[in-house]
Amino acid sequence: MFKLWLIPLLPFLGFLINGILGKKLPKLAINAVAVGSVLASFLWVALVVGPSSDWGANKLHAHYFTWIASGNFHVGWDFAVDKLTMIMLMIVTGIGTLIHIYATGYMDHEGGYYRFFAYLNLFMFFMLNLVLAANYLILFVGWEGVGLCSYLLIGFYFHKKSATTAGNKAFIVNRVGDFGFAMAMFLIVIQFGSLDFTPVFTKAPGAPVETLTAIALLMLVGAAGKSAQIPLYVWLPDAMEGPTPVSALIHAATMVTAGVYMCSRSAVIFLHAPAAMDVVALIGLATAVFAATIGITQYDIKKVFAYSTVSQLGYMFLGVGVGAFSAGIWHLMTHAFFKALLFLGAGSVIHACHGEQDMRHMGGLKKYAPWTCIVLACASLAIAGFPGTSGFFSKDAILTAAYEHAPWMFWVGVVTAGMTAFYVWRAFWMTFWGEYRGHGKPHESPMVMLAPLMVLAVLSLGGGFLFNVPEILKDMFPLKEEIPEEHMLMAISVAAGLIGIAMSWYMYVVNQELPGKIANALGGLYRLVDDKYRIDEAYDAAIVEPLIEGSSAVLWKTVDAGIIDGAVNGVGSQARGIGNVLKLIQSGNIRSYATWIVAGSVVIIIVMGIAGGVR
Amino acid sequence: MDPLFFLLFAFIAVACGVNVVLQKHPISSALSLVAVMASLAVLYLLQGAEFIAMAQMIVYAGAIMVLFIFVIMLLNAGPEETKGRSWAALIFGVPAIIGLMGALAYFMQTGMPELGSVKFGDWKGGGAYEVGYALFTEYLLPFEVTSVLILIAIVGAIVLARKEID
Amino acid sequence: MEFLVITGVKLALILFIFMTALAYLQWVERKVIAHVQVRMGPSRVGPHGLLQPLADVIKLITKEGVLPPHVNKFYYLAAPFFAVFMALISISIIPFGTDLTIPAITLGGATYGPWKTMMELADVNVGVLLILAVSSLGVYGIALAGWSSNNKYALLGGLRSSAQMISYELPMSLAIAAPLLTAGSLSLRTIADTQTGFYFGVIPHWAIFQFPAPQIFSFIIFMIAAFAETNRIPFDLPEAENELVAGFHVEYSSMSFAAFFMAEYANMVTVCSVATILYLGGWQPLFPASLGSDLIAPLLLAGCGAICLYHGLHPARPFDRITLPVFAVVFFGLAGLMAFPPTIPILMPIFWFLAKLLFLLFLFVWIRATLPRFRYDQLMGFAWKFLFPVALLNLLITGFLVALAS
Amino acid sequence: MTLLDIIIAIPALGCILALLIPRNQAQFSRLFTLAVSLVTFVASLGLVTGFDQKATGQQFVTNFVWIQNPEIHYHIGIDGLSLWLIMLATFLTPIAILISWNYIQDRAKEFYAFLLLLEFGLIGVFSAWDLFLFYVFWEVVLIPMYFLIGIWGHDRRIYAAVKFFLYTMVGSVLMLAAIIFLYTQAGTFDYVTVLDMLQSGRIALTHTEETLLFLAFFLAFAIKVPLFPLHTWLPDAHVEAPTAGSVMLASVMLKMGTYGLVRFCLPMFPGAARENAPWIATLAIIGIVYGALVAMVQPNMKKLVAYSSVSHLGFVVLGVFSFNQMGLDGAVYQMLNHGISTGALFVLVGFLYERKHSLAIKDYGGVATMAPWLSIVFMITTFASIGLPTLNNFVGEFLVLQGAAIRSISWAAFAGLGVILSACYMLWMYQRVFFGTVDGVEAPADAHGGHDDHAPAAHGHDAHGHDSHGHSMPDLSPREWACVVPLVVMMVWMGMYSQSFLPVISAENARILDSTRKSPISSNVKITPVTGGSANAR
Amino acid sequence: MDPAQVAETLKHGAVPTAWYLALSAVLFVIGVAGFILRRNIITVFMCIELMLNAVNLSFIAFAHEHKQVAGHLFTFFVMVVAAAEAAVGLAIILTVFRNRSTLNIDEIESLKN
Repeated sequence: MFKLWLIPLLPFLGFLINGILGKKLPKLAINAVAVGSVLASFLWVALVVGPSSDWGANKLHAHYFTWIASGNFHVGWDFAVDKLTMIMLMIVTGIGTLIHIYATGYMDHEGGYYRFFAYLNLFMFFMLNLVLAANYLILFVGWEGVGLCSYLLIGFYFHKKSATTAGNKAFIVNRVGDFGFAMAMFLIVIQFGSLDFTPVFTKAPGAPVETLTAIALLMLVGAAGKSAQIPLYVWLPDAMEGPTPVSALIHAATMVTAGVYMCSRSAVIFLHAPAAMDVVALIGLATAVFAATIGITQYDIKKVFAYSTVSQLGYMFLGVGVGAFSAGIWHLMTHAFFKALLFLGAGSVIHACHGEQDMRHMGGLKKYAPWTCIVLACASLAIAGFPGTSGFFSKDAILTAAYEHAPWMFWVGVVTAGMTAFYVWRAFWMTFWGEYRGHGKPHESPMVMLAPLMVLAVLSLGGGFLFNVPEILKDMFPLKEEIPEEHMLMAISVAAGLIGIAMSWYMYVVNQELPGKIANALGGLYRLVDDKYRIDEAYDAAIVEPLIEGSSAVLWKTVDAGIIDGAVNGVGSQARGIGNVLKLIQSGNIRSYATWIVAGSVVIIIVMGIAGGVR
Repeated sequence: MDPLFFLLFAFIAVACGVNVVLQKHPISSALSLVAVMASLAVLYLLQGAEFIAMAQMIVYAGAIMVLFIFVIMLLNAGPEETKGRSWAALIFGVPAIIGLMGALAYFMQTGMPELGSVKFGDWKGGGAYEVGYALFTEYLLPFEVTSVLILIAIVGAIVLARKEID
Repeated sequence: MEFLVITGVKLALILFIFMTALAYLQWVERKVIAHVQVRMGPSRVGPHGLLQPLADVIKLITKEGVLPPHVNKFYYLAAPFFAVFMALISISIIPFGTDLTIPAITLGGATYGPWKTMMELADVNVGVLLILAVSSLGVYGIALAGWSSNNKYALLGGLRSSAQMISYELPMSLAIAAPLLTAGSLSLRTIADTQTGFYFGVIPHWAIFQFPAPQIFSFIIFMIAAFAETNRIPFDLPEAENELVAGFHVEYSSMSFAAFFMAEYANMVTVCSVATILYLGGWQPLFPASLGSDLIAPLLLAGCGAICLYHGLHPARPFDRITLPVFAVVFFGLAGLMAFPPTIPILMPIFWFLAKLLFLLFLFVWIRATLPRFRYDQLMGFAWKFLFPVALLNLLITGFLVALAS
Repeated sequence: MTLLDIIIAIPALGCILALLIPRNQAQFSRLFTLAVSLVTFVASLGLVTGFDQKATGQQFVTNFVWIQNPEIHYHIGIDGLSLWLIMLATFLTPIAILISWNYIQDRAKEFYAFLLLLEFGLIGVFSAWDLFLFYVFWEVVLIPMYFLIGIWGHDRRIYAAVKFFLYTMVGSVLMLAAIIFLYTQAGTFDYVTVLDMLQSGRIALTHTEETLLFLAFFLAFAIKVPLFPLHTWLPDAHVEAPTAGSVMLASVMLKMGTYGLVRFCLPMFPGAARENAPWIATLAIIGIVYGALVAMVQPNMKKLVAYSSVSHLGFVVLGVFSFNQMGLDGAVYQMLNHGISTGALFVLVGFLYERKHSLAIKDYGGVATMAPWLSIVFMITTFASIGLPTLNNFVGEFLVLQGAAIRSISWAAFAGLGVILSACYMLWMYQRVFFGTVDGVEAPADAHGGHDDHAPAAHGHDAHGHDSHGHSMPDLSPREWACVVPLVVMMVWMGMYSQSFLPVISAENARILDSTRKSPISSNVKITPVTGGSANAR
Repeated sequence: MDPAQVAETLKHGAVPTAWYLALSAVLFVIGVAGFILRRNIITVFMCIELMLNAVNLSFIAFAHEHKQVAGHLFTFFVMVVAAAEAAVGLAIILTVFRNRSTLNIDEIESLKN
């Protein structure tokens, strides 16, 4: 009775209206439709579904129609809402609304305005589908759908080859992940005979560990694709080719966290596959460190935040991997706040600098864009884990859990936290402090952009107090008991953050020559990191190039044209060769034909006679 | 009487048949062939095939062979040239003929089932009435088909033989 | 044994009469044409030239047979005999009267007979087909003669002949097929027998009048084709004196030459006999005996005898005084024989047959005296474009009518 | 005289009548054939409404003896398997006629008549229940396609047509031999009788016989599918064929092969089919990956789509030889999906070709600027082909892979690579053709997105009127809209609500699968036990 | 065939059917020999006719043997076909001669390879 279908359908209607009629609509109408639909959806979630639900162990479940049925296998278009979903719904619709509002300002001067909002609305539709799904297949619909929208939005500036290439890369890499996810689904069907969450999770504890491990690992592949984990993270930095609101919404706040959501959703399976859990944690940790190191060297402001996103997602996976699902979700939420803010702020900065993204051409913007400066400071504090900010709580929860799991993970996490604080604040200093190094005169963004920033700034700072996710989710993911070292651990992580901030202050405000010197000193290592460890190039050389060259040279030209067609044509030419010999009999001389005929009939007569044909 | 007639006309048939092959001039061959056909017609008569015997005379001897002679005369064909190029016919021809004859002879000798005998007048099923009846009832379709065949042959012959109109 | 004797007797009789008749046929032709053209015709040898044929025969037999160089000897010599042979064969199966019963003779205690025989040499079931077959073979004689003469005129004559024969055989066969349909037999005797009787007691039951399909057109077509088959004017292209000198027999002389003529006349007699049997009722009288058809023959012969007697009494030439009365006696004798009741059943059919035959032969001669020769393309065109379709149409209509009537 | 007879008769009559139209009345012949095909389609809708979903087995049956001796029946009917394939044929023929509206100017009447003849043959193939009749229709289909390629094709059309013809003939000759062998055993060509005799054991085939017969049928169908490595005729035929020919070829004709597998190979020779399934599935998987890899490097759009067909059809074969409900359902459904989506791809490539007269990908670029709606439709089709959920292909591919996974997870794993690769080749092509700028020069960074509004669809031509390099390109015309809208609607419908189609197919497949188990012959063949506890696996 | 039986047959004034067949075979072989050995195209053609005739003879013999008229009909059809064949064949010969001025079959061999 809560009409759950309204939640995704409202943005979808927005998509249809803007997509089909958008070209002829005035901008105001487009804005109204785009923002209105998402806002309506948010309000429906927040005001109707949320409060009036009976939140017990039960969850809302709605079955709309059977989508695929074959034999005894049925998959329905089912939605379900529980607390986890509720949190995700709030994040997606809430932040989505803010970013939509922001985008009306940011995209004001861009072409394809209606198209942009149509895509955004479509994204909302799929994302909500993903979140609302009551079975894996519907989740997969959303999963692929958001990938589609990601592709469309990354390639929004389709005149730029780099943009469309990045879009392709995103989609294809995601496909690799989806492949894993799909395989996981197949195993689930084989094992459980259904894809609905309820029966699967009910039966999961009784299933063999090997199967569960396989399922979990395959899911991890899917999640790694979507959430940009090693080894499938490569698409995310490139995805920054899309407009900045897209980066904020899709590539920071919502879509990329779908992997975390899925793992949390499948917690039962993961919990019964400890080996898989370890792998999740390791991958998360590795990604966190790895991306952080790259983030330190980048100069493109969006790339910095992109690697930061990768790194933070690694944190979340660390949380999931060590069993702290609720901490992961918490960090997911806080990260949504501050990273969206960071991106939107970066967008505001880019807006201020007339599209410039290189931080070396910025500087001193605190004069020209004070509000932006303030909100970005808030976000930066949050991500650095400054005590009291939202990031502080969630990150601390994860690190604590990691310490319980394995202390060395904690220490790596702390170092990463320090690095995070360092590169985020490095970006902050480079952008707002010092002298303006760019061209033109920077300006502050309009109010329509700043307002959402402020809302997000408040959430970044206060989100930790406002939403205590582990508490909310304690039905699903039981709280861990307090451990004695907790306060000490908290202090260490805070200290790491502060050290990072201080170092960046020293290197980019006080002693500006130092970074160059260090870079020179490190030499090759620096260049390696600066080139993102040349992973893209390695992938190109190891996978893409051989595949294309091999397909072209070996499969197409050799196997297809050479061997198969060659064999077929060879049969033909052999037949012709035989014919060339046999045609000597075909001398054109009728008498010789007659001779052959007679000789042949003699043979036939003899054969028939011997075989008893003549009687 | 029958064996006598048979032997007589069989002898004529074989002799003239050999003559067909041996004669150098096509006219001689053609006339020998006419003789073969005539003697075969007699042999048909001996077997009670009156209608076919007459048809043999009218169609074969009276029409087809006249056509042959007509063409030979029209082309003023002379005796045969002796130069030939068919190596296959040269090498395999005679053995093939002997082989054919041998095979036929052998299998007729060994494999021939018990057959009856022919005496003039002991079967009268080959008259015009019987043949005609069968032709227009049971064998109507082949009959009609052959009529079409003849028509086609006529048209074809005219097309082939007419002088080029240009 | 009896069979052989009787056949031998018949053979001898027929051969003698036929050969004589052939010789005299030429005399008749010359005479008739002469009179048509208001000439005298042969008149020197014998009365009215009646001995002219004899003289011709003697002349031809005694003449030297010239064998030109460069001819193919075997075929050159064989051709005329072949032609005559083929022409004479047909006669053997022509019936010219009804049955003949010779009463039994008691000789020295032994009784011979009675003998019953047909008035023909052989009765063949497929007589019509045999006639066609043999007549189609007749072309070989001419073609061979033309070819073996090694003469361009002769060759052309031979070519024309063979083409003409094949072409006209088709309408002829189709024309014959029509009365065969009404008669329902291939035997000449049976065909003649089916034409017995009279409609309304007056109109004879002949094929050309016969219900349901009178074969008058068939008859005309047959006669036209017969002219062509026998190479008679207006279809005598193979010999066409004006163009080909004498056509296929240009190189021939003496008896070989005569042989071709014999063949031609024999063929004429044959086709006329066939026409008589197929279309004109064979030996059936023109009107019923009840109306006195039996009296025609004696009266006619008696009339002839009377005329002879009269001219013998008033001779134009000295010999007439002796010869004509002799003829008159012969005629009167014949008339008496015809009127003699026991011989009437035997002789009347023969009379009627001969009457019709002679009429047709007269027609041949008459037309020869009247019409010019066709051009070659006209000849072929006439056969293929006119006669053939008409004959076919006639056959179709006849078949349709016969099917309706039965 | 059932509705089915009428539906078969209409195109045949239409074909004959179309040939009677005077040569100079090309426009009339178009209208006429379009009308005929539309009437056929509307009539075939009656099949859907009149189809009794509850009953299994054939419906709309006409069965009488066509030739007494040998006993050949005119036995037609449809079941759940053939219903949608017939619909596919009748649905696509009007579209095929519409897309050739302007393109075919030379010998127009014959072209359209051949399309109708093709439709006739296709409907016949899918409804024939007599082996000989099936063979007749099978060959009837061959003829118009041969001429469509050979007369109206591109430069190497003769080569392609002959290749197409020879390949198919090789297979069909083997099939004919097998059919005749069956006739000698059964004494009739009637499929129902033959099948009944086979299943009841009245025709006792030895193991070798069964295997050989299976292979003969299989080879004929595999060539038509086409299954790797018998696929090389397909790219050539597609590249050289006119658009309508490609559409019909890819969408419907290839289904003849897969239909034959399901209809004939499985029920008649279940033992042999099960025995041979492993290597056939392996070939199918190789085909999936191989087709995708080769498609990736094609410089020619049509060839790319053709190789993608090889890949997609591999899924179908894989599903069929998974021997379980899901695989078979997916396979049949995938036939329909592939018919719609690949048909649409060929239609759209045809539109591009009509605009620029090139099939080479490198000759394009920036089409999205000039013809946005065309690009959007193409994109939807692209994603349908890739297998995006909510569009049609996903349902089929999912079921096929699931079925394969039930049989062996490694099959699904390898086949799944094809799904990844399909995204690669389709998106790369899409990028190179539609994205970028018209003349290949990258737009300045600060002008991004600007062109989109400057070149709206309706004014696309005018806006670029100054362009002397022929870089303008009209957007979809109403006729073209009429072609693509039904296809897009079907993609979404089939992707979103497969229940309109699947239950009928499912029921029939269940029957077929069931019969493969009951057969006495298959009892001596060990049935591979299905892994896991899935209730639907059997 | 048993000689005694043959003698018995002959004594009754009958001819063994086998003799007809033997004659047919002999004629056929003669025809074949002519076909192979002769070079004149018209003669070759005539040899074909000879072969057809030989076959006809055996048809007639079998018709008599089985007392069925069917053999006659086959013969009849063979004749008709032979007539058609002669018409067309001779027309072809005419055309060939017109174009090549030869009747030697060995020189007419351009239809090869």
